[in-house]
Amino acid sequence: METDKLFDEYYEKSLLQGGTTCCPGCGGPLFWRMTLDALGPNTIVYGDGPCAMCAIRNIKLPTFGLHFSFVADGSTGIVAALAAKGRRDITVVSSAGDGATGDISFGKVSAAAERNENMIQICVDNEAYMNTGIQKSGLTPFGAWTTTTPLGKENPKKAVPMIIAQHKVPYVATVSVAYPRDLKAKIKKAKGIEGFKYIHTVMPCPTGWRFDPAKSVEVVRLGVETWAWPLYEIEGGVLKLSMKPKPKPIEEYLRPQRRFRHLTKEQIEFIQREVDARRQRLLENDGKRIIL
Amino acid sequence: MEFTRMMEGNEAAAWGAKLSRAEVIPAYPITPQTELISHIATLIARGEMKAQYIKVEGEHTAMAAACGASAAGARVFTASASQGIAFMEEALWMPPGRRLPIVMCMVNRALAPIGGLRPDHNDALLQRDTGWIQLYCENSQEVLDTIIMAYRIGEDRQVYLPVAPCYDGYFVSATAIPTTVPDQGEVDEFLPPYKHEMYSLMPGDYRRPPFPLNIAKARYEVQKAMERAKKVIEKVDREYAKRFGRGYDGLLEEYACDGVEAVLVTMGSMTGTARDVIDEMQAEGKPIGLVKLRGFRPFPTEELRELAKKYHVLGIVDRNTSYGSAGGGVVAMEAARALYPLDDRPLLLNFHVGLGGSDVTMRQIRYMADKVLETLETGKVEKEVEWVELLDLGEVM
Amino acid sequence: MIEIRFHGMGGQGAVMGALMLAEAAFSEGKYAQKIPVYGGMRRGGDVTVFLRLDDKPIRRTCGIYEPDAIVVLDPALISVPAVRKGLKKGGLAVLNDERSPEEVDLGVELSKLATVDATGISTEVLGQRAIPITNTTMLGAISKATGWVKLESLFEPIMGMFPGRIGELNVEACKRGYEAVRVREA
Amino acid sequence: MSQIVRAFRPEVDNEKCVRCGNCQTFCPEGTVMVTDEGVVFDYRYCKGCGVCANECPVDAIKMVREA
Repeated sequence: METDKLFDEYYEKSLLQGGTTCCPGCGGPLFWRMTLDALGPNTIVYGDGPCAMCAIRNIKLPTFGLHFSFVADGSTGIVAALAAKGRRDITVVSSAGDGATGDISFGKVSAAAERNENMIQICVDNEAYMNTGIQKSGLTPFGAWTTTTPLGKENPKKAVPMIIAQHKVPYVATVSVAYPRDLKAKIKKAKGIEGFKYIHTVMPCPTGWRFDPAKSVEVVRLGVETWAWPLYEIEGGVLKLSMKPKPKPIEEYLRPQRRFRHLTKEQIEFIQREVDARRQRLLENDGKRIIL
Repeated sequence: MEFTRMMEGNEAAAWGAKLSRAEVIPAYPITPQTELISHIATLIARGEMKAQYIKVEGEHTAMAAACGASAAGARVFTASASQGIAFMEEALWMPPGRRLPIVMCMVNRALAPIGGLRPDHNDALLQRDTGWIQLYCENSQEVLDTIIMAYRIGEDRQVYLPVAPCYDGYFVSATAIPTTVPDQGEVDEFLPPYKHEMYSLMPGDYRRPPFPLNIAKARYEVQKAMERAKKVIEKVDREYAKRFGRGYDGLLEEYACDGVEAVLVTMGSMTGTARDVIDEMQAEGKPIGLVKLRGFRPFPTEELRELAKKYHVLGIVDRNTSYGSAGGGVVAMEAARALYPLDDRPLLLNFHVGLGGSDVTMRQIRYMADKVLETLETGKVEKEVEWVELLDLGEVM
Repeated sequence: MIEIRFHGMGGQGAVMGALMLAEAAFSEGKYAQKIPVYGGMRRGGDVTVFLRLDDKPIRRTCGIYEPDAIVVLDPALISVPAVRKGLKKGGLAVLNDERSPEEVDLGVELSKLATVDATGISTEVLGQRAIPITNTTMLGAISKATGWVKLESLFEPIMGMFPGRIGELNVEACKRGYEAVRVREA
Repeated sequence: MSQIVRAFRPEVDNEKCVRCGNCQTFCPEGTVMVTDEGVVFDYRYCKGCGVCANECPVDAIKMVREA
């Protein structure tokens, strides 16, 4: 078939092989296609375990992974080996999900940041342990249903990008697959910086967030438009908001996701107040140094 | 140039890593391993050693970084002890499964809470099932020599497994004896640069072992590599002896065994003490010999079966415990399995001594040796497992 | 084989002292072995070090319970029973003690008992410290009292351990210990 | 690789299509391509998630039942 040939040629050139094992509508392969486009072929990808990494099996670049609790550590070794061999031309990307980054390997990410390891550490955040069947992580947002928080999570989401920024690393950024140009620009920028770069990406998960897969991109776009997922970068300690959309009500972001459907009016109002307050603080600090 | 001077086990290990030209060293400090990595840090700071020393935040990360670096083509060295090894446990399964020839010194120290800072072997023996080659060293010199050999063994394409030179904390790690440091050029000739035919993470030259579709087969590959390692260990030891004038008889050494019918079997630093006791006893006309178990993984099954043809009683000294086991320490149980298929089995005595890090004294060894001889005479095993330290045999620190 | 036990307080340099003595003996063609027995790396605790000297390689790697000799780096330890425990009849002791050897009784017949005011000498030469570093002074005293090693053989190990000016001062302390030691022979 | 199981498949009305490229940009699997002749899909790998249809600003893509 002519179309098949067309696509085969495309896959041949692409750094991501077609046909991933991810769920329909998963943001994982989308994120990796954009990211690898930005990074180019001289890249080693490290990571294993979390379900967004299903896509990693399709990455045609050198990949290496150990297991779920091994975040930013095997890549530390790869970085050291490259230094020992004098290979300064290769970018090392280290990737993990939200549970690995924020919970079990939080200390490891922190330590790699403190050592300022020369790599791009990526948190692929789908806000719960999805590969094991939707269990709460430290990065699950307030109110979200998971199988271990059947009444909704009681505590707020851990602010990992801000915590990593306080390590005085050269670059921290949040990205979303709904904004490919912004995403690619940030990845490219990170590639050009020496030291520890932290990229936090929202990863729409139709299965765990319980929405129609067709709305994958729409939902995370709404996340940005409602300020549930502000996009920013922190370069040299200075905060810069990537976009300042006119805020839509948070309900527009919550409504399509059935993980939030049990929320009461009061709870939604509470979330709205929290989001508003954070937006306010972000706007106040835009362009300012936020590292203590 | 080769030189000899007083050197502690930990410093000897640092020289071993330096002479082996280890390129990446991720390590986290723990007593009694700390002097090892501070010696390495000093060698690097002085410009005498060229390596990336990663000051990681824990042992789990140390081993993970070791895996990453090894897969990316660097020769890797690290070391840990006791709680550190236990903390690393999850990561320790990675190098054998991924076939990465990392070398890690296990500086034996008792595990908490019932143990001190000094050695017993439970920390390393805890890792007996992970697929690491384990070679137990008696003194500084053997530590240095074994590290160099370890890279040759682990990086042999017949093997591709990680190797752990194990040595007792304090009694080897901080004990200084005259130690010969071989010439770098000689070591370079003995140990060529690291090259892994299964692995390359370099873009453009990417290859790694395929994801195992048949898991049992992949595991059996590791088992076969372990079995092949026996021959490789012996071959490398012979070559080392030929070049450097010091050898260790591969997996096990028979000491003063001419004409004896009973032997003590020891592992680690207590072997040195046992040599003196055995000499004393032979001078008194008592026919007892000594077998030093150097290789615990792979276990020298065939070699032990050979010994069983010559010796009627084996007194196995276990500086470890396995609570609620079939009987005795880990080494005794391994030995029992190795000897079980024989028609004519020797009698097996098992002694627990030096647990939690206490000293193994001459008197204790003498006691055990006497028991072995007594059993040879009576032909009867009075006690299968004996906790020697519970007896009053004089002062023990 | 001579089996020697060093006793000191953490920070006085018992471990290093024993190692320097071992190095000196090794430089004279002897075999030596040093085994320290301490807990953590804390200062102020008591420290025991085992030192063996022999004409052939030393293999045993156990503690020394019946020493041929003891070396005590701090006067406060001399009266501690564990310090003299097991000391062999006809053995030898080198003590950091202001008293003359005639005034000291360790409760066992010794072939030689030597005393030197190592605290005084080290304070004079190296300056006053809460925990006086007495090891190098004791080494000088040991050399004179026992003849295990020549005084000159100690200088290189000392300079190796403490390069520069501090090394020179320690060599000075060592010489002073050599001169000041008083020996009582049986 | 297991076979793709899909209830709906995307189909395009190339008359309506404005060649904006959103479908290609946002297809999670990279199975949509905008060519000179219009939009084409790789049905071998398309999982039928419907993101392309959802992101189409002119409703040129419809999800239709698999035969």
